[in-house]
Amino acid sequence: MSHNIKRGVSLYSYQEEVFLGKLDLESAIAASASFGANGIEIIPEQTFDNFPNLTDEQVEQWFALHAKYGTVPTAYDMFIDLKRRADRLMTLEEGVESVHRDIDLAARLGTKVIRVIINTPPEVYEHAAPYAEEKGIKLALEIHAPMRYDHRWVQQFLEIIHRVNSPALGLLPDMGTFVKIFPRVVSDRALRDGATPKLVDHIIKVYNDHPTDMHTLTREIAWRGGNPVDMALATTAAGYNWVEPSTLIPHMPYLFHIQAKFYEMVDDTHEYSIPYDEIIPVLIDNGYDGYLSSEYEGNRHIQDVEPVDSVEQVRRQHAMFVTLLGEAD
Amino acid sequence: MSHNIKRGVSLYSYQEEVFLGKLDLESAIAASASFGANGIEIIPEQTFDNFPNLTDEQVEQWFALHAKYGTVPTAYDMFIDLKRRADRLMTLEEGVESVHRDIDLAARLGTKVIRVIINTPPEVYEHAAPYAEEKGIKLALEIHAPMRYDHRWVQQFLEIIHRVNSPALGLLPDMGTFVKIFPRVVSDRALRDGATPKLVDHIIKVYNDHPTDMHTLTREIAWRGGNPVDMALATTAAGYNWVEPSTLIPHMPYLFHIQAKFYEMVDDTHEYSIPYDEIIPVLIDNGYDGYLSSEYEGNRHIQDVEPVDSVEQVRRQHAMFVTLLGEAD
Amino acid sequence: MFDRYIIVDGSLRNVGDGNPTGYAIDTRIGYYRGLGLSMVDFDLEVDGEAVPKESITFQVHGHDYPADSLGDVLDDRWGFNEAATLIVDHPGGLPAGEHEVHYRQWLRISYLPTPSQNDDRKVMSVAG
Amino acid sequence: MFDRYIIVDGSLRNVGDGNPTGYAIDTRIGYYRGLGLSMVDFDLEVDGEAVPKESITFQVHGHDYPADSLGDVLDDRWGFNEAATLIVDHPGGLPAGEHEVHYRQWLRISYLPTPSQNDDRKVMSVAG
Ligand SMILES: [Mn+2]
Ligand SMILES: [Mn+2]
Repeated sequence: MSHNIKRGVSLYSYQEEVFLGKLDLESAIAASASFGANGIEIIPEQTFDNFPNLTDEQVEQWFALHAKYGTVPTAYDMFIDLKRRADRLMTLEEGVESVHRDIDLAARLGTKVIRVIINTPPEVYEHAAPYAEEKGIKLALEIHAPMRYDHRWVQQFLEIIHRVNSPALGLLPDMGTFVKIFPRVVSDRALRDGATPKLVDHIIKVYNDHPTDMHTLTREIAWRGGNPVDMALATTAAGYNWVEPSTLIPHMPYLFHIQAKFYEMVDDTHEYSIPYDEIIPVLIDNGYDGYLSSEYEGNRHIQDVEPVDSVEQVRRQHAMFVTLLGEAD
Repeated sequence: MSHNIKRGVSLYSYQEEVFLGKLDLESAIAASASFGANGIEIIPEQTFDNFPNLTDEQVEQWFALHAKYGTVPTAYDMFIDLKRRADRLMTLEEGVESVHRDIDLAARLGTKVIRVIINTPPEVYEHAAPYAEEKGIKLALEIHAPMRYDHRWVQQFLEIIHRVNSPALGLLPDMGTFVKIFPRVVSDRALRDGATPKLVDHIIKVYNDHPTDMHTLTREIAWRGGNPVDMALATTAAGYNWVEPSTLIPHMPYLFHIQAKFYEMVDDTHEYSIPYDEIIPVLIDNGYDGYLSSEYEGNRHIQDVEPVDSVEQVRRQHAMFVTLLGEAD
Repeated sequence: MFDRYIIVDGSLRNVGDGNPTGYAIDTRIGYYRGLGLSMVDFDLEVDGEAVPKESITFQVHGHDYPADSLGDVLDDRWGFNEAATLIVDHPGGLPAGEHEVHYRQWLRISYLPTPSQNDDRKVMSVAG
Repeated sequence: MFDRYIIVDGSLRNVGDGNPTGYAIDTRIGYYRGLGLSMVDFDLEVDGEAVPKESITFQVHGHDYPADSLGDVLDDRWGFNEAATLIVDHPGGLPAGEHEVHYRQWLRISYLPTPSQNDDRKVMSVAG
């Protein structure tokens, strides 16, 4: 079946090497281009230490790099610092102002989609729509685990999207909502940190059954004699989520971008916990035409035992995408 | 329909007045007898400061009080201090020894049922069975919210009960597994402690819908701008539970005793959150023939604004039981 | 569940005749049953200053225990109906007048994933 | 996510020529983006002793802030790629040799219910 799904990468994926000075913006873009991840998603607050005061030179350099490597800007990951002040939350006006700032910066950086972080107040999202529409920018709410598509919190945004019916309002699914198998890099790290092997096995088994009583798991692990590392792992498990990929179908008209979260590419064909071979056919069959933007999150779980090689991990994910998208045919 | 359900009370109900010196063992028993709560459940570690070294005089006085007021001992609430030592958990042997101690004391106190607290290791429960059987004591695992009857932790005990098939092994449902409506005394206390009214309303509404994603509620409340009191209330909500009363039916042959948990008797006919009018018919229709033993737990939620009147609360619950059990007919 | 009651109201007093050797308060267990002493821990502040554990004796039904070694006491319990006295070694005692006492208690309840915490704060007077 | 890297290894040194006025270390933000300074808090221990907040200056891209007033700084950020220097006022500096530095950082991340905590501990040498 023909499709128009494009491949890309979020610079989030390379955070370890960028932090350690092993990669800079140019080498990160160059590496991505080398395996065809041509759509570049950026976290301006990570890339630019002088955020939000980007200079014209920085913006010119950004476009120059895309010209040099044949890549294009895709999404802009925004944050909203509601707790900027210790004594009170941002007001609605301050929240809208923060999003307007991001819309302006997104326009300068040529990113057509803004990833709206999930803790954004729905009323801020709605009030920012007119300016986004005026600037030709799309505000895409990130659906992030453990929240499900039918969750009360997410429903508030869906109600706005359907009611306002603006071309600027839509969604950005993070594929972390499709963690079918507990990530092995996470449980292995817990074992190295002192978790109890039989309780780790139990947590994995419980998670993989996707029960409806995840709120009891930490208590259960305590009763089974769990130590603090075991209990922390149980709490972590309640932060992952699995729903059937078909859950995406009713939302297809509103999907502006996808963050292809992953924890461990075992080889060029297989992510350990997220079944992309079940997800991608749903995207193809239902006409998704945006990016699959790699979001590697394994680094923090392996950095204690091995040098993190984020580029290799992203390369493997793209090798898998090439196959699943039929680009090899 | 005829039945053989008996009424009683756990002395747990009177903890506030006993702590404050307003009730002692005799006045607590006398009050209970006055409204026909004739089966007395005891927490020896609450009633006897010299636990576990009860003197013969104390035991004689216990029976003398029952003779005087026409009451009978029912259940003995045991605890197992697995974390007695900071550096390690109790071993299996120590655990069994602890339960044997309780079996001996239960035999002295004439309580035929021991409430086995839910964090008891299943292997301890199983290993203690022969001695309990020898002494004519029943070990009844308390099924306590938020654990459900089909929960992995509870299933371990059901497997033992079915496999060992000893008359000493069974269950003790705490009616806190049937909290259909969020207890108002709990949310009102949170409001007095500084919770945000609209978030409290939201938590109540979510709880009353009995969703399958209770593990996300604290996070959701944080995103809605919750303060620490709001977040604590969200966490508390995940500790309550509702399942259909019919859930009890398959376990009926193993029900040795019931703790009739309650938070607030609004009047003589109605508990605010637990629908006894739905529960008691199930017990009658399926031949339950043990005690309904009041377990009042509202005290801690109202003690900041009004004097706690546990006796009146228990009296009202028994007025309701009289009606629902058809004793008034 | 008994936070508000764990400092016995009005119990603050100097101890030692004539020339006080310290002061004392009475405390209660903030749980609905007694507990073995090895599962009890606490700290005490008077007028905003932490009282060193080494200077406190925990006294219950006539037995004295150094407060910093309660964790080792496997053969005694603090009953539900018992007040335990904290006797602080503080030559001269407290000056007459009002003092704020802040008492926090941690109980290692096997049923719970983390220790149960109780917290009480009371202003009490020491006689002149 | 970057706990193990938030103290810049080998960065402990005395400051001030000849007669040191104190010492300094370089620190990094333990998060995957920069953050406004009002959302950053930390504490520092050297050789097991807490370093008073009042004696610390937080320096980032050439700007100096008293460490105990970071919470008020609404117009500056700590970048993802930036080291911030903690300059401790400590006349005479640290003695030559090895010192253990324990640095904890709390970041008030709006997305999370409670502050994100980072914790790093490194033994570093001060030249004689
Ligand atoms: Mn994401
Ligand atoms: Mn109970």
